[in-house]
Amino acid sequence: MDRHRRQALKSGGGLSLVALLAAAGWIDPAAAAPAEAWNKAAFQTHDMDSTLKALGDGTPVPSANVVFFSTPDIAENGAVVPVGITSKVPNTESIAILVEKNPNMLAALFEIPTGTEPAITTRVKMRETSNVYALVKAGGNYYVTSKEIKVTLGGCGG
Amino acid sequence: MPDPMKIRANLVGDSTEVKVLMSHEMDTGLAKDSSGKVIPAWFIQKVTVLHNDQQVLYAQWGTAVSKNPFMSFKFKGGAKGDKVTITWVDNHNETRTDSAVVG
Amino acid sequence: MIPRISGTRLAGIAVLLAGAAAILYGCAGTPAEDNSASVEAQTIAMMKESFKAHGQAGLDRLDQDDTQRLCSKYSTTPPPAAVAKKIEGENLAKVRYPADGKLMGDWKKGEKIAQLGRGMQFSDDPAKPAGANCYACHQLAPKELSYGTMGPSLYQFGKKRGYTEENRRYVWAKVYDAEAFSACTNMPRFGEHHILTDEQIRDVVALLMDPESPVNR
Amino acid sequence: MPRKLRSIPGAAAALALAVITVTLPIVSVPAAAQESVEKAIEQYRQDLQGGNPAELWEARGEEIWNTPRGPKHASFKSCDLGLGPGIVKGAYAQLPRYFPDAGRVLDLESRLVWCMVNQQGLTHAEATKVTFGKGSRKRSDLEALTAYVVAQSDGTKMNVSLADPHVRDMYEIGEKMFFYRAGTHDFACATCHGSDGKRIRLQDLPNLTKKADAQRAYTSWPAYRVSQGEVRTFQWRLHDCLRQQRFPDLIYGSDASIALTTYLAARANGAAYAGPGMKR
Repeated sequence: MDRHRRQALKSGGGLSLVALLAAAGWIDPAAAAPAEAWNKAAFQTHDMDSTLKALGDGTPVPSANVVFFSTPDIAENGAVVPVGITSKVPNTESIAILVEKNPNMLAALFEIPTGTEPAITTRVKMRETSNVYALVKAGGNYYVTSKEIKVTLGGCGG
Repeated sequence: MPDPMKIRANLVGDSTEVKVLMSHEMDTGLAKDSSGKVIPAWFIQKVTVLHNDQQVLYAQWGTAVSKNPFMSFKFKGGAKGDKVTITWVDNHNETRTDSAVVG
Repeated sequence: MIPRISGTRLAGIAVLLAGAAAILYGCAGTPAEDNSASVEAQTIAMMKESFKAHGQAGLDRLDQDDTQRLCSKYSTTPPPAAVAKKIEGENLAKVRYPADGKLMGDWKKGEKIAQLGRGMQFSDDPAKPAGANCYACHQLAPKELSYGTMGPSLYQFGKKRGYTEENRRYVWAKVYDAEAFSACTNMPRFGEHHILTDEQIRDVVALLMDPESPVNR
Repeated sequence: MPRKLRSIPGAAAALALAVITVTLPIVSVPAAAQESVEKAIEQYRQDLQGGNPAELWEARGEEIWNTPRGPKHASFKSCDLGLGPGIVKGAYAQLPRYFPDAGRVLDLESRLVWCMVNQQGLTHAEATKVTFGKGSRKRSDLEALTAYVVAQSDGTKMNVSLADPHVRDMYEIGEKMFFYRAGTHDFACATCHGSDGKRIRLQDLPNLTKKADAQRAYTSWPAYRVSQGEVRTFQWRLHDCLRQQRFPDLIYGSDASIALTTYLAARANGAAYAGPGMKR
């Protein structure tokens, strides 16, 4: 994601380029927006080191300012595991969810512009009991916390 | 044509809380169908949220986001009647855009 | 449907009349019992029309044996002593021990059988071995947190009861036909109903009775 | 320490510190561990609230409801669920009921099929082609319609009348069926749902012979099943319970399915309907 570009777009009296183009009737603002990048390399990694490398390198610092909320210790079903992450690190730019034992470690990456609260909730799949990492990028540095979520076998097992 | 999203945008204090449900298979590409054939990966990769015309969130997703994805977050500001517009694009380049009015 | 339902009502009235007559003539059977029998007959008839055979599950699965028929009456209350004795006696007579006398197999395989919930459903491949799904109802090895509570905890079963030949024979028979020991139990009759093979029952016995099994550690 | 993190000592060390393992107190007393497992599962269920994908089904169901379809080009606006043609508000809370036009006691799903066949001109086979859907490739209109209709009874008190003798008969047959043990495993519905405070694996089993449990259970179906990513209806619930009971295949909308539904729905009378729910 090209943060510089987005910040450049935001300058100029709060009207983005997209909005200007839209106002001119050139494009549909919503359709134009997702032309942003999808970091293919980051979604194909199998361990933390290469995920970090693909995300732009850096060594994460464990931080008590990155906090899980509404995230269970045990998931009744691995197909849907609720995860909530909030960051109290100033100038948080992005929040990523990584599941250590999934086939690909990176589950989701949320880019947080100024004015958006650095807190998101979503639901991810977990193949098995695993550590889940909350990785925050702020001011070019990485901060991390983790928790283990157990995945149980439920129901009649049939 | 993909199904519409279900978007809720509500003022909570001085922030707008956005909750969205999307209709999508989010196939990992690892599962097999009943005949043993691999079901190819099919998943939402990009999600953009606009408040009126200002981007308030951009998400990149992999196959580990659950089927029929749910996401919630808050952005500062927003007023009743403002528009929240969400667009997703999947790896087949299918896309869907829906809007909700802040309530 | 309509004819049968109106038939039901008519039958109900007929039963009431018959019951009244029975009382007059001092015969056995109360109207309530007769009505219950009539509802039972209608239930069975309706079920036969409402299910279809699928895979290994044919309509004959709806036919009850003596134990099933009697126990359908005692789902929430225990059966009277005489009924219980009859059921247990009939089932004890059905218990077969392995010809070679070998009661213990491999607890590791037993653990897999205890975990597996598939088997005998119309959706299951009949060529694949069925599981016993012990964990659905019992606690066994302590590391498995996802266990049910329909049956008693079997954690340290062998350790507590003693690793004796007598106990191994009891476990074999209990898994083979639980109705032989506790009439109208919720536990399936794994041997009597050919859910598990002798080989598999051996492995389950080992899971409970092998000192090395995690159940006994 | 995860093995794959060892390659870069810096990152690995940092992460080792970061791993705040929230392990459960699995000590020598399994009961204590079990208590925290139960708490954790409760936490999981709570964390899932607030965004039920069943809403996606409701939206699709509403569209189907209002769209003319079939050879007769009729919408469900002429479909009478018991409170008058096209009225959905509160209708589910009074089903099953006897429908004189059909000459049968019907639950919601069999009534929807009846309307498709008799008012829209579909054949029974067409109407029931997909009863239980599988993803966006094989969708069930019946599941979407059901989600839409039941949501319009959210908060309405269950009120299944047994005054009609047809309904009373079905209730009695349903009750018998509930206790009917058969099949390779000797199971009846009551095997799993006839005693208090029991679990299968980690799932609490409602004792459906007790009013409070029966109310809580019935009013939370249909539900979005997270394990399947689908909305499942009460017909599905019965069909899949009976499959696991090792019974043969319960026919969709069959009399036995409606009898059992009548028994369970009437036992929920007095409780506010609260679906569609969200379940494991």
